[in-house]
Amino acid sequence: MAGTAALAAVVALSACGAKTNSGSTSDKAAQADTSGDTIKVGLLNSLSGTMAISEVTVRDSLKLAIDEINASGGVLGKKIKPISEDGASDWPTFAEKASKLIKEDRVAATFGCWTSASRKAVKPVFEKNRSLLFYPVQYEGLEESPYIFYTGATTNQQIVPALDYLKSQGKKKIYLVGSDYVFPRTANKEIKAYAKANGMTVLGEDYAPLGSTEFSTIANKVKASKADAVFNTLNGDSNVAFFKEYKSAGLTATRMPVVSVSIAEEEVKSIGSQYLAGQLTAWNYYQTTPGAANTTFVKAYKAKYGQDKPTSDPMEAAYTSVYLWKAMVEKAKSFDPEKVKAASDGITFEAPEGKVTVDGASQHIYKTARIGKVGTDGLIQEVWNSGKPIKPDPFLKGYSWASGLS
Amino acid sequence: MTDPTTTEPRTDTGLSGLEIRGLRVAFDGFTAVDGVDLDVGPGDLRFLIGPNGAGKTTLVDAVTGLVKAEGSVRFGGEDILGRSVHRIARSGIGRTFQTATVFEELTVLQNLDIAAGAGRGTLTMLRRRKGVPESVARALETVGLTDLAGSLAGTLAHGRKQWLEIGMLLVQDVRLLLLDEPVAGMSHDERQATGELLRRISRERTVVVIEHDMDFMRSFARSVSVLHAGKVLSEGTVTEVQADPKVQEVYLGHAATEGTTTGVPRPTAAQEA
Amino acid sequence: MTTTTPQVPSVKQLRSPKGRLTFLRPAAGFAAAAVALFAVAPLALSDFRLGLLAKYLCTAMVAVGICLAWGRGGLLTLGQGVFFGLGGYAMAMHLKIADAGPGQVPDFMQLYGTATELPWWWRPFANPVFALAATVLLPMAVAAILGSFVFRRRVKGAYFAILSQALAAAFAIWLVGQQATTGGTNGLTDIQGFFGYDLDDPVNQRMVYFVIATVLLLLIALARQLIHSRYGELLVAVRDSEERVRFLGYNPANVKLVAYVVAAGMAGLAGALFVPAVGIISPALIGIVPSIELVIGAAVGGRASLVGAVLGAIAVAWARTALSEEFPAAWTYFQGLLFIVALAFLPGGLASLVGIVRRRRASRAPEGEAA
Amino acid sequence: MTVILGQMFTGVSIGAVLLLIALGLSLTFGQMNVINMAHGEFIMAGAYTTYVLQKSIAGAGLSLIVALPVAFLVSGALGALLEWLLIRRLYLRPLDTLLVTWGVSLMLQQLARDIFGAPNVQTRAPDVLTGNITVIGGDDPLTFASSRLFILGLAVAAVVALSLTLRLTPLGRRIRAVVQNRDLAEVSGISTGRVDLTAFFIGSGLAGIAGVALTLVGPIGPTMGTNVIIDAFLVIVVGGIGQLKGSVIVAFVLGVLQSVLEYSTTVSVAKVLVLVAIVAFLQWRPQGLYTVRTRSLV
Repeated sequence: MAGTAALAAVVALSACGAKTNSGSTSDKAAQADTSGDTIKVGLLNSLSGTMAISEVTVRDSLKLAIDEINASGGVLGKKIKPISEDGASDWPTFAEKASKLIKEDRVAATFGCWTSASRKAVKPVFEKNRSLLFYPVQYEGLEESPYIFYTGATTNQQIVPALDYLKSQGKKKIYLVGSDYVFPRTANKEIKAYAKANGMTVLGEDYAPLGSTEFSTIANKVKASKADAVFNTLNGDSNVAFFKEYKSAGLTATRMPVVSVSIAEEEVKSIGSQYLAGQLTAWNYYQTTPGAANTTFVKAYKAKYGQDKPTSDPMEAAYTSVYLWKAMVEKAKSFDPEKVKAASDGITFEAPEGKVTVDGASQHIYKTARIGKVGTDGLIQEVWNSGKPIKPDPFLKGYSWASGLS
Repeated sequence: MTDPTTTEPRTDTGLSGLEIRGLRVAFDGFTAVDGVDLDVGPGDLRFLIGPNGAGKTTLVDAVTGLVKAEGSVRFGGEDILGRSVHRIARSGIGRTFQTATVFEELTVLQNLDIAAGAGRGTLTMLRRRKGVPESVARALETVGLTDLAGSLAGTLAHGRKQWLEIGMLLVQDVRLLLLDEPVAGMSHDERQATGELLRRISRERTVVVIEHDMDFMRSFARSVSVLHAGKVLSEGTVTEVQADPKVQEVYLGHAATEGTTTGVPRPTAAQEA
Repeated sequence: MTTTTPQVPSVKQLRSPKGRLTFLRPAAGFAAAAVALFAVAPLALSDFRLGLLAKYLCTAMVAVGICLAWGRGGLLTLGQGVFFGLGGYAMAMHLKIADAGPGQVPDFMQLYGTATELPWWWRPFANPVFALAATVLLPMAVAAILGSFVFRRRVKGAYFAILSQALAAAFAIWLVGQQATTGGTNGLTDIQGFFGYDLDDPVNQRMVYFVIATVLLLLIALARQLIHSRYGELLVAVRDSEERVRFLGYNPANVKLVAYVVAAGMAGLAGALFVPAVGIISPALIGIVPSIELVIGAAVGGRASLVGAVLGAIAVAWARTALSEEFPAAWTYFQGLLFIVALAFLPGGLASLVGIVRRRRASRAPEGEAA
Repeated sequence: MTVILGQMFTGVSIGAVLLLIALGLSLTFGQMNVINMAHGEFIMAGAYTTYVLQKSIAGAGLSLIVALPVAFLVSGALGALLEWLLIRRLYLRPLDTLLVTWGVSLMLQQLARDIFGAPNVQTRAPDVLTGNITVIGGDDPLTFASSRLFILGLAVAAVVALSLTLRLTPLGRRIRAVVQNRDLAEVSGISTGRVDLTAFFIGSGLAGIAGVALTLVGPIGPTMGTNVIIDAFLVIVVGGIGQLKGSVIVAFVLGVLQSVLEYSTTVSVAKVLVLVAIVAFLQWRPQGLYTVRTRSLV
């Protein structure tokens, strides 16, 4: 016994590597496997657990893009071989699977993650191994990882335009409802700063635990507040319960509209237009967004996965991310992450949401903000857009009211 | 069983008697023990008899702290009623149950060692048992289980489990043993052996036995209390009690007409010698 | 029976029932485990797989405690996630403070909170000695407080199980709610260093693995000592018949409390070492589901057998990784099936298979050592 | 004032939902002492039954009415199957039952995901059940949600039906006999195996009915059962195992407590406080609100 301990101590001491702050971290970035006539990429999504609801559609959309690219000759002459891993709605599992994709499968890039928590969990993994992650979901901003490309909206492309829209509609008193996690809490902090600077009042702020499905009290509170509008950052299952309760409380879209930033076509389908008709959403893409690129995308998606399957913003952003990566690789003429990064600035793509451009400095993309209204047919129709793609500003440096936020 | 002469008399503890006054136990509206007064003298071998539901087991439960009761129970001069079960046990009262409850997944030796150890300190507890403590070895011999010390208690035959339980009370060093039907299911020879064992034990300790077996009672009881409907009906030597017309009426009369039956019939456990 | 004469020499036999062999067998087992952990695994596995093994070994540490408290003590420990989390957070808080550097607050606090200085309850964790002690003592203290109430009030069986789960749920929800000071759902992520050693460096990752393997062996040795001590025998007695033990003059509440507190300490230590191995601790590791998963490994392997519980925990964690890599869409079927088959049809866990095989061999060769 | 009354109603309606999801457990857990973690998935099965029926039955109201008995049968059959295949092997091993049924729950969730897809599905509620009823008019009207009133009615009806069944029918007598003394019931000629099966069928069937009711207020998806299962167990544990009246009282007390705390603090804090209150309560009364006093050892 004592022998074992002593042996272990010796082994441990003799095996010590670099100290922190010594500046000499090992230079063993995992090399992507570029031999063979295929190139592997990782798809990292929750296929089980609470988040599977949303993330499975993203995985499907990624596969569609990969199939299309392979059908038209692949990337740099190599067919893309997707390796799908289940993050199981569990953040440490995401980290484990990201490691596996990079180190074992030696993928050239990884696409996926949905919640901010899963992104935060994998961020160090990608940074340490110098491998690329394409993250396709709108998020709370305040982040710029050198090894992540953010193809969803940051706050100034989604939340700020939604607030601008509310302000232009004369909605001065707002109520904030969100799930208890990073995105809603951070988003609401930004909303409060915006409100303060723009003469709006925040009447209340409520959070429900993720997955919570009991909203009668929150509906009562919202009703009692007599707000002009509700800003909704709830996620997943909670939205269903919230809107059913909202309608039961006698609240309507005409009297007190709800602006949601996590309700896309897929969610509308699962909640029902019975409860949602007339409510507002803020995104960069809807299934109804005009343009040839979108028509092709919607048609291809439905052909592959079923006529009743809607397309949505995160799905579109995921689809777009694969094409953006392809364009970067082709411009760099290499799968090497550093070269891909260097080539990224200015890459454009005629995406289903319209033309997007990569901003090399922040590794976010220029996107057009769109406010939509849920119709009785379950589709979302655009009621307003920003006119041109908005430059990503994850730290809201261009907004004076946001100076105290980060 | 061992030869009676091999058990050495103990000298460290004096004999203590049990003194019960006005004991009452009630469950939701039903009074199981209804004002019992009972004195068991030091060194007595007292049998508690009575028909089913007379309150015998409940009386023992009350004395050992398992059920809440009113009245007073004094043992060795101390009032013990209301103390928690393990404190009553530590004040020198031990009991067995109708169905033998030994620790089936431990060996005979481990069972006895645990029974011997309530007063052990932390360090002793955290060390392995080395060898066999003196008191355990003595108890093993007294109850005749030395050969089986290494077997799991769960594999013992029924009668031997009962002896193991009695052995556990011996190493626990209790001054009062309360035994609930210790010979139920035993063969004739085993009953005989158990009776002799109890007789030996009662030289140094006070023993109270709940029993249905009248033959057994007649052979070994030093004194008898008859319980009926939660009250003490009669008390005295075997002959006195048997002669009591009240007892004959409710209990023994019935048994007496049948001569030497053994009360309630019970299945006999398979037994190998 | 009545004629049996006492055999005086038998007492002497009891002192060393099977000679010196009983001492050598566990020593050989330990040596084999040490060789497997310190020589075979590091040589045979890639850095990534070795990192995963480190993670599995952490769950095995929890299983050691579960084997003691549940397998030996019969306590339905369904809240081990709480203790795992306490240990993990204690360690991660220290490492985050160390990463931030003197006078700075951890990155997430700057992001989500307005805090420019550490909250008061973070401050003591800046001290490495305090933090290290807290990883074990904090879970033990919580277990002691909780256990002394619960066991004294004789909360048992299903009640204890549901109560533990409620507690795990409450703790996880509370952590999520305190985003500015606990990182909320994200937990504490992006941990860079481990007492001055850069976790980026694969060499240091190996060092962490060796530390974990060493601690696991130490915990197994500790648990083995407890199980084979007089206390261990008493614990089994309490499991099988609590009332009987009480009539022998013991307070079973204290007997159970010791096992519960030791198991909590082991879970805390596991959580603490999980942090440098995986680089994250989050509420997702604490709630009801992870608490059940921690128990399942021990159950599949064999709750009452130390070897069974440890190997079971490693095997279940490994199966989870392997199945989900092989069948990303359908692996939960296999996982569910594994639990059902192992638990419904092999109550003693996989460890009982060894016993079955041994018994079969013994019955085939009755002239052999049939003991 | 209207706020307080409205909040009281909210509390009662939360209680009604709790009661409905816990009611089936009062049989399988309360009476038979089986910790069935797959109970939540039987609720899910009831909800999906409603969804499937709506595809073939036009009117939302009619399909909801039809769904109640059908869901009872579907979930009941699943429960009976589970009892027959697995649980009867495990009656004396509570934690093993918990872990095994947890495995079953994992598999049923995945099955739902494969049949109906990972995203939530949608059911239409009849229009009368999406609005509310005005109790006090005026500027600041007091309204009660009609879906909640429906669930309250359903919960009361289910409790009455269950307690009448247990008290008055031969089946109920047999169930109670088995619960009180399994061996004695067996020698009195009761087939305990069949009674177990029937009790499990009814308990799981009640979960199906709860599933139908939940479609009115919450999501219908593969993980909907896991969201509610622990709350349901807590209601039974706090109420006192095997005590129907205890569960009823506790469900409504917890509902009101939660709604009051939610109103004065936040949902997360309320949830934590309720859980802590439950843990504290069980310290005070470890056997729950109502207990049967016996002289048995355990």
